[in-house]
Amino acid sequence: NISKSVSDSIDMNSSLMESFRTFRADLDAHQDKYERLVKISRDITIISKRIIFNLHRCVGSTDREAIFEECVTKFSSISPLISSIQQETMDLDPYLYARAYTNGYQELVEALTFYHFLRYSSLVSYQHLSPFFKGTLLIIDYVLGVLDLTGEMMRACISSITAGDMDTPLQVLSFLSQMNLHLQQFRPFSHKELSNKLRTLSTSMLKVEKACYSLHLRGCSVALIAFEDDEERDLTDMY
Amino acid sequence: NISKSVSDSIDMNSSLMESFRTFRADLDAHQDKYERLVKISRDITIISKRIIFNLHRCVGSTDREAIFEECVTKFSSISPLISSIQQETMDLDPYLYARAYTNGYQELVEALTFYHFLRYSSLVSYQHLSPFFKGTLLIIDYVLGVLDLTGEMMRACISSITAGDMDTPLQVLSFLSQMNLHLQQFRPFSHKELSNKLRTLSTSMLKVEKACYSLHLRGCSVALIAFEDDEERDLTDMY
Amino acid sequence: SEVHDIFTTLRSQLTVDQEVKESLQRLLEPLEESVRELYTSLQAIHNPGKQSIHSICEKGDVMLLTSREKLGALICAVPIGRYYKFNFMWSFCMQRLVTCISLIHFLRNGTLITQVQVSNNLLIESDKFNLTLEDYLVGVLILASELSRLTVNSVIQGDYQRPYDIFKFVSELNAGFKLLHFKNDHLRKKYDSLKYDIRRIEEVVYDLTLRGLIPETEETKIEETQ
Amino acid sequence: SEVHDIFTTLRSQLTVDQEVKESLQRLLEPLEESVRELYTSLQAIHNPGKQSIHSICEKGDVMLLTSREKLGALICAVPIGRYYKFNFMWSFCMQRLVTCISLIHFLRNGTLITQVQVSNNLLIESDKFNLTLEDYLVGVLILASELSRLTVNSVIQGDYQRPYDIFKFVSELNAGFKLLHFKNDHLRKKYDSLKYDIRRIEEVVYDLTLRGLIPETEETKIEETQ
Amino acid sequence: SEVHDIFTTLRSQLTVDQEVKESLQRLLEPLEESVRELYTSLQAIHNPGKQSIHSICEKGDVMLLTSREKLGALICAVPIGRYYKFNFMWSFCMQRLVTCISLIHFLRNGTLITQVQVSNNLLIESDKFNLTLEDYLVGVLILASELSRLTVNSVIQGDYQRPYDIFKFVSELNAGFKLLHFKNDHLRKKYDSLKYDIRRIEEVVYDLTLRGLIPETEETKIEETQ
Amino acid sequence: SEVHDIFTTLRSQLTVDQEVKESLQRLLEPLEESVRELYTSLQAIHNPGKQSIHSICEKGDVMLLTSREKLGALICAVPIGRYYKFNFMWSFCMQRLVTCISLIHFLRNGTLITQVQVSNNLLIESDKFNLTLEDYLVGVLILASELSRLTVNSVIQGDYQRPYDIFKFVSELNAGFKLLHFKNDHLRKKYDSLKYDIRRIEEVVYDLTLRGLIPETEETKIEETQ
Amino acid sequence: SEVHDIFTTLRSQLTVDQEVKESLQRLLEPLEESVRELYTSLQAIHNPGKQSIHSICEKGDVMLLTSREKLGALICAVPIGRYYKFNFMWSFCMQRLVTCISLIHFLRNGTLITQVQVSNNLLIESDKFNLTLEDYLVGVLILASELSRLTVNSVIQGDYQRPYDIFKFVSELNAGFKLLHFKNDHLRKKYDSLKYDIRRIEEVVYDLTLRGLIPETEETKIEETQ
Amino acid sequence: SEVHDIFTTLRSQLTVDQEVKESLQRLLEPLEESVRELYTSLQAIHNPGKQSIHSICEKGDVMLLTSREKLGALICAVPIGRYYKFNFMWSFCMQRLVTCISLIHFLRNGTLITQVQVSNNLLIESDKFNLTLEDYLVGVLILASELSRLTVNSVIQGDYQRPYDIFKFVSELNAGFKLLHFKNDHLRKKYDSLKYDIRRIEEVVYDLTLRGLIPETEETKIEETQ
Ligand SMILES: [Mn+2]
Ligand SMILES: [Mn+2]
Repeated sequence: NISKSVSDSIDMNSSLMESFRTFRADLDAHQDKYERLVKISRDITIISKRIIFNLHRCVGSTDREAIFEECVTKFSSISPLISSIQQETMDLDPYLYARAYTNGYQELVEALTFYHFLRYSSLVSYQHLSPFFKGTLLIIDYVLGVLDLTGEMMRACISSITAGDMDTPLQVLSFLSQMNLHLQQFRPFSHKELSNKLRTLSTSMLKVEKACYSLHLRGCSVALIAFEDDEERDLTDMY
Repeated sequence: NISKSVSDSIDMNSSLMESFRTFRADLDAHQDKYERLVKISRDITIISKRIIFNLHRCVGSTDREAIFEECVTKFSSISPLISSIQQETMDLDPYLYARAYTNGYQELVEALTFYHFLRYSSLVSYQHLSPFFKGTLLIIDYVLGVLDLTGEMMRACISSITAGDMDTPLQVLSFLSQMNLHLQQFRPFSHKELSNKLRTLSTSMLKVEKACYSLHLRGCSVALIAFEDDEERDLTDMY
Repeated sequence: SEVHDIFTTLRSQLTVDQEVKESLQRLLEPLEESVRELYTSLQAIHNPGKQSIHSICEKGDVMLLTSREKLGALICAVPIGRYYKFNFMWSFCMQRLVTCISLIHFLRNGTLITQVQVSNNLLIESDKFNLTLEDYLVGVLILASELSRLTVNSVIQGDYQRPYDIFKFVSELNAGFKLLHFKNDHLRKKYDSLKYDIRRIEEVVYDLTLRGLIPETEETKIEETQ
Repeated sequence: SEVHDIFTTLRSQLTVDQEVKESLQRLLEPLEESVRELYTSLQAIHNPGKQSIHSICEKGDVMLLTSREKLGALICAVPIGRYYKFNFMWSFCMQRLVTCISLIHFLRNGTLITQVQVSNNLLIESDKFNLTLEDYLVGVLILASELSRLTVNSVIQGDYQRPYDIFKFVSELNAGFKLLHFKNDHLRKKYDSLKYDIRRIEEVVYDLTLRGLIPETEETKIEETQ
Repeated sequence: SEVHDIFTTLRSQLTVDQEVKESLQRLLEPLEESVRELYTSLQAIHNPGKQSIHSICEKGDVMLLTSREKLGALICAVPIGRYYKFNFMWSFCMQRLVTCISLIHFLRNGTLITQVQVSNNLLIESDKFNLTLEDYLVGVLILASELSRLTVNSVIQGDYQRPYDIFKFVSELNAGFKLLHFKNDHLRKKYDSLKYDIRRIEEVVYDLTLRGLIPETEETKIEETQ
Repeated sequence: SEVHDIFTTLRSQLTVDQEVKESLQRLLEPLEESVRELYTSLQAIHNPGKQSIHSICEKGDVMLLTSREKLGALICAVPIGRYYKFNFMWSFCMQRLVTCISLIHFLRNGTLITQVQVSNNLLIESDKFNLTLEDYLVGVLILASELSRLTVNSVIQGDYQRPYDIFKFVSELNAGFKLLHFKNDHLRKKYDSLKYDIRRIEEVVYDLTLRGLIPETEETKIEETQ
Repeated sequence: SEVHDIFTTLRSQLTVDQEVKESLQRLLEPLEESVRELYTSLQAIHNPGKQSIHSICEKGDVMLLTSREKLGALICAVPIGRYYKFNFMWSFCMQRLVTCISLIHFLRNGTLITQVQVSNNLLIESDKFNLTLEDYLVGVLILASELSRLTVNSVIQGDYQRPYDIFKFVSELNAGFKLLHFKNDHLRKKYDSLKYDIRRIEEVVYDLTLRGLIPETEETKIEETQ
Repeated sequence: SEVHDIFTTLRSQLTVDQEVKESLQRLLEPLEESVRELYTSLQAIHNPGKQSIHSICEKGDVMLLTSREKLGALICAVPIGRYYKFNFMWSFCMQRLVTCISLIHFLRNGTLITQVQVSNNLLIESDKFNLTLEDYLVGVLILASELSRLTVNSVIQGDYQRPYDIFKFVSELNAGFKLLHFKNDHLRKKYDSLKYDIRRIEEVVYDLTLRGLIPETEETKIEETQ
């Protein structure tokens, strides 16, 4: 039987087989590293998500500082995870394993920028965030994280109106409209995740506009009251 | 400002707030456990996949036993992972976290049944596998794993022909056609994953039939040779 | 053959599962019917006509008897230790029940009924059947949505007190929900809508304040509701 | 404003990326063109007419000069440390190159060219550009597919030796691949097709054996090919 | 051959079927055209300008003459006993007709036209063609949607009475629909939109009530509704 | 109110409709079960083991008794004149029945069973229930698919006559279908699969012819078909 | 060989075609870039900050110079008689241009710019290149969407006149579109969005009317529109 | 109003466009019918029975008369300068015509008919209507597919010469297509199928060669092809 005799004659110690054994080791090592990075990424995601929920408690709260301090502690608990990623990917092309931890990084960028926005009313730049990531943060992950931030800003805008905070909504409107104008110009870059998130940004933008619209109209009811002229009263103390 | 005064008057230590604090703890604990189980499941998946690749080396190999022994060692390395799952889910409704580790379990069932099929030419039953899973294996995961097994059987069937093994293909054909007849009757159960895998089984079945068909025809070429009658020779030693 | 035996066993096991599911489905339908009727009858709060809120609640109590009975039958049929295999089937129903029971409770007491109280009300024995936390929370979020609509309709009916009570109550609920961490799931989506509900309520309260339509003893009343 | 500055910076960075990508694309096109021509010219082995396999290989060598040059231009343009950001762009091209180079190598030497040899052949400097293992392996699997087709065409052309050589070679390749663990990806799918390729080759060899069309010195020749 | 004969018979059967369908399609097109025109002309209620609602309805009556005639031609062509084989074709058209007819009826009488009255209006002979219950209900749900939009536009035009009338009518419709129990289908989805329509109407009535823009005799009227 | 009365009437109408549908559904389920069993048992032709084709057909006959009975019960429940309102429910089931009956018929007689014969076999009284042309044709197309698979399995079992018989039969079927002209619909899509089935059968016949595995009297037989 | 000659001819034909397409693509990219910038700069109307609408329009005029120039270059490259072979390439771009030009026109004059005026504005010579009717209509529908959003943002900026102007204009547009009859295509889908846009504008006008925020001369103006 | 006038003009434009399209559609249908019949009648080559290939071709010639006439009527109706606006409508039809005409031509002459010859055959005046290069190429690729199937059926019918002729012809076609360079489009996808067709043909020729079923003068013939 020719098949049998050929397969029996294969030298399992040939240089060809040796190189395939090396390939096996390489492929396995790659896969193992990828798995380890995915696990770290999932850990980062879950902590970041919780930080974001905590931060929403700031809206209308009298004790913002306590919440911020709590967040700072949680952020520092993420630091060792980033160190692990840094060690795993050290001296490697940063794009080689980027897909393994992009989810975690985006969520973390979202948490960090949201924290910064609520505490300092400003957007933290890529350059400022980069050290926290020990240089492992890609620009695209920063952009995607900031796009997620706009969703949280929108939520904060809606809540703040209810909480009697009349400044935050207009601040968010101004921030979002600037970001929107800039980000929408990113469109030509063909990147599926980016396009999806840009679409969500447009929706958030419209929600914030609608909220500011009714906030504005409520002020204008003064005019209506005057018009109705049966309920004249001094409304100045209402604001 | 009424909003402000209402939100300020909220008692953060009311029983309502207390119960929400309990809810938070419960939700977080649930999520954390789920994450731990997902990680274990991913570990099981990767080891099982590698075992399956190793097992394919049996086809046409002269040293099947060595491969089997290697697999047995790898299987025992999975045992502690199953213990972890067992401990995490002990005293809980088995369906509560089943979704977290179904992928890993299906892959492991696939590996175990494939090992058993190659070594003992038989299908190992749910009852026989269950102890290895320390009672944590759901029937549906067994069924889904066995469906994946049929794909590996098909691959083994194709390879074995080349390797000059003339028995395995017909054995696989017989196994698969029995399994197919039985499994296709599961169709009415509306279960998306099950339906998808049943469709794949049909495809595998057709591939195995095609392989056995050409194996049969090659035998029949004898007739052709006779028909051509210019190349009469004793072909008995060819088998 | 061996394969035949294995699959025959499997099939009979899966068939049993299927039959359990079907029998649960059959028991679920009358429960759904009764919950729908209960829910519909409570909707009368939005347009009560000559009925009082009080009598609508009492009618709700009576209808709850039926739901409780139908639920009891369902609970009996759930196999022990496999609650989570089937609970997606009645999840929607349980959420609606939570909404109805917590609505009646709020209209009477102005407070939030607890998860345990709902379970007791429904006579749920926790060993084989339970009201999941998710269903309780979703039910409560739907309550907030109903109350948001109720503020508008209260004003139409000339009741200027209820909007204040609801605002106070939903504000506290909101503070509670803010403590929680969600995943990107159904619950989170429902929770997002709470922001809009509370904003609508606050707008109504604002409109009333602006027009001096605050009930006289407002400060005191808010105190009392708590 | 601050936001303006941040986004202006981001946009210019992303624009640079985009421009790098476009310039790589422009350099890639002539490479693809030359690889396609190389591949097409090697296809002549299936239907060589009056050309000898030897001359087809030589023609391939000449065409490789162009590919090597176009690849060189591309390599120059790849930014250091960002190889894996763009390598999906030329992945297909590299696989084809591996197939072509390893085909010529096999036809001449009957052996598998190594990953390093291919890199050297293509003058790839490994610090900023490299032939990934995946692309090498996929290229080799496509080689097996070509060889499978070649067994059939060899017989049509009356060459009964080559099928045996190919069978021997692909069997060893197969043994090598069997050592590897794949994920459920493109590579795995290609690897699955190897089973069919080798089966077809084996069938041809079987057909020849059955008809006594084994070249006389078969045992020896197989020995030699290795 | 035998098979040939079988298929020759089948061919003529198939041809007949297709011709029936095509002839129905040809008769449907002018009907659709006329219904579209009717619907468009009724849209004027949202922005009537110098037209009165009264004259818009009268114009609708005239256009209905055409629709009735086109429908008559279609009815003649439907083969007896196979109404349900084709009715999916004109379902959309019938729903629109119900909306138009019931809208005119509501604007004139403030009441709901019945399924039988619509059938009579359209001169439908029930033995071979009928207005299905589903189409009637969908048509009425679209009516509610139109009326919801009309409340907003009435206020713009300074008419504060119509929103109250619509509020009363749609509240009754809503109570009516709650008597029905839809399985998960097309109708249920349409029915869900009723919830939004009614909330919109409530908001308008809220706005008017809050501002004391209640029509003089409104107190009594609301009383009656309940 | 008036609206209330209208909807009370509609409710009873709707309830009747839904009950009819549910009762049909209840009667359909055992029919589906029996057809599934029949179909599965006929699948044994592909791997008959120790059974003869003859005995598989006989077993099919017995199982058909059950299907026929279950179908009879369903037919009784279909309301007169509304067959086409519900027939989408059992369309799949009827197609499968056509496949099973025509498969048994072909295995015994080598010919195509007609639509009328299938109806008679199933005891369908055509005034209120009928086998639609579409279902008959789809059933026949599935038969062609089964036969295509059977050619391969016949060869595995060493039966070289059956592939030729199937080749002859499906060629005639194909010619028959070409007489029909489908618009772009479900049937057309199914019909496309016939092209693949016939190519597969041609390949098997090719393999057999090439190897001289022509059944003795085949020469004559092929002559006759054409 | 003969076949070889045929394909050599075809190759040169194909190459010419592809080169035309590529050269159009190269000319299209800067046009797209300029239109995107134009569009983005006009978006400032929604949040003008310290800019006046007037200055935003003037900035738009300047940017249009670039677009017009880039379009001119593209037009020159379109081969005569094959406009419709390629126009799908710049369809999106033309729609955006229509939106931008008609937006500036509306903000200045309060009227709809005609298809011919847009063509003239863009210096399109109609013999080899034209603005298709579809692109004009889609561009106008996108304008309606932008204006709908603008009503909301106008109110935020305290401008209560613009919403009324937009209401009047879009109502007329809506009436205009009702004169057209679209088959089921891309345009029809876009047209459906107009319904939502107009409802949104109506809501804003409703809010303003209710609050007495009617611009002084509004009474007369609304009168005239109708 | 002004807007009204603009849309009245647009309406008439739109109507003209739609009427042109509909009239083309009406003229296309009989053409499609005749092409379908032509194609079906040529299918007889796969299973010719007592017909000769020669007579099948002659029958095809007769049927082409009808197609040519129907195409002539269509061509007359295409508006000048807007060919490419509508040509997607008859693209499928033209491809099929190319396949039929080139099949007859190959069966008679063994060569490839040119694009110009097909145009002449169809009496296409190139100024307003033309056979696009894409449609010609797709038609030729479908021809290759038909020929691939024909090799199998030729062997079944005992004709061992035709497979060699087809092998020679399709090899040349394949070499021809390799001269072309398709961008990623519809054509490329079709072209991929050519690879499978040629492999199938190679397998048949392999089977014949292996069994010595080479037609007598084959040696020489193969020589010439290369
Ligand atoms: Mn987020
Ligand atoms: Mn597997």
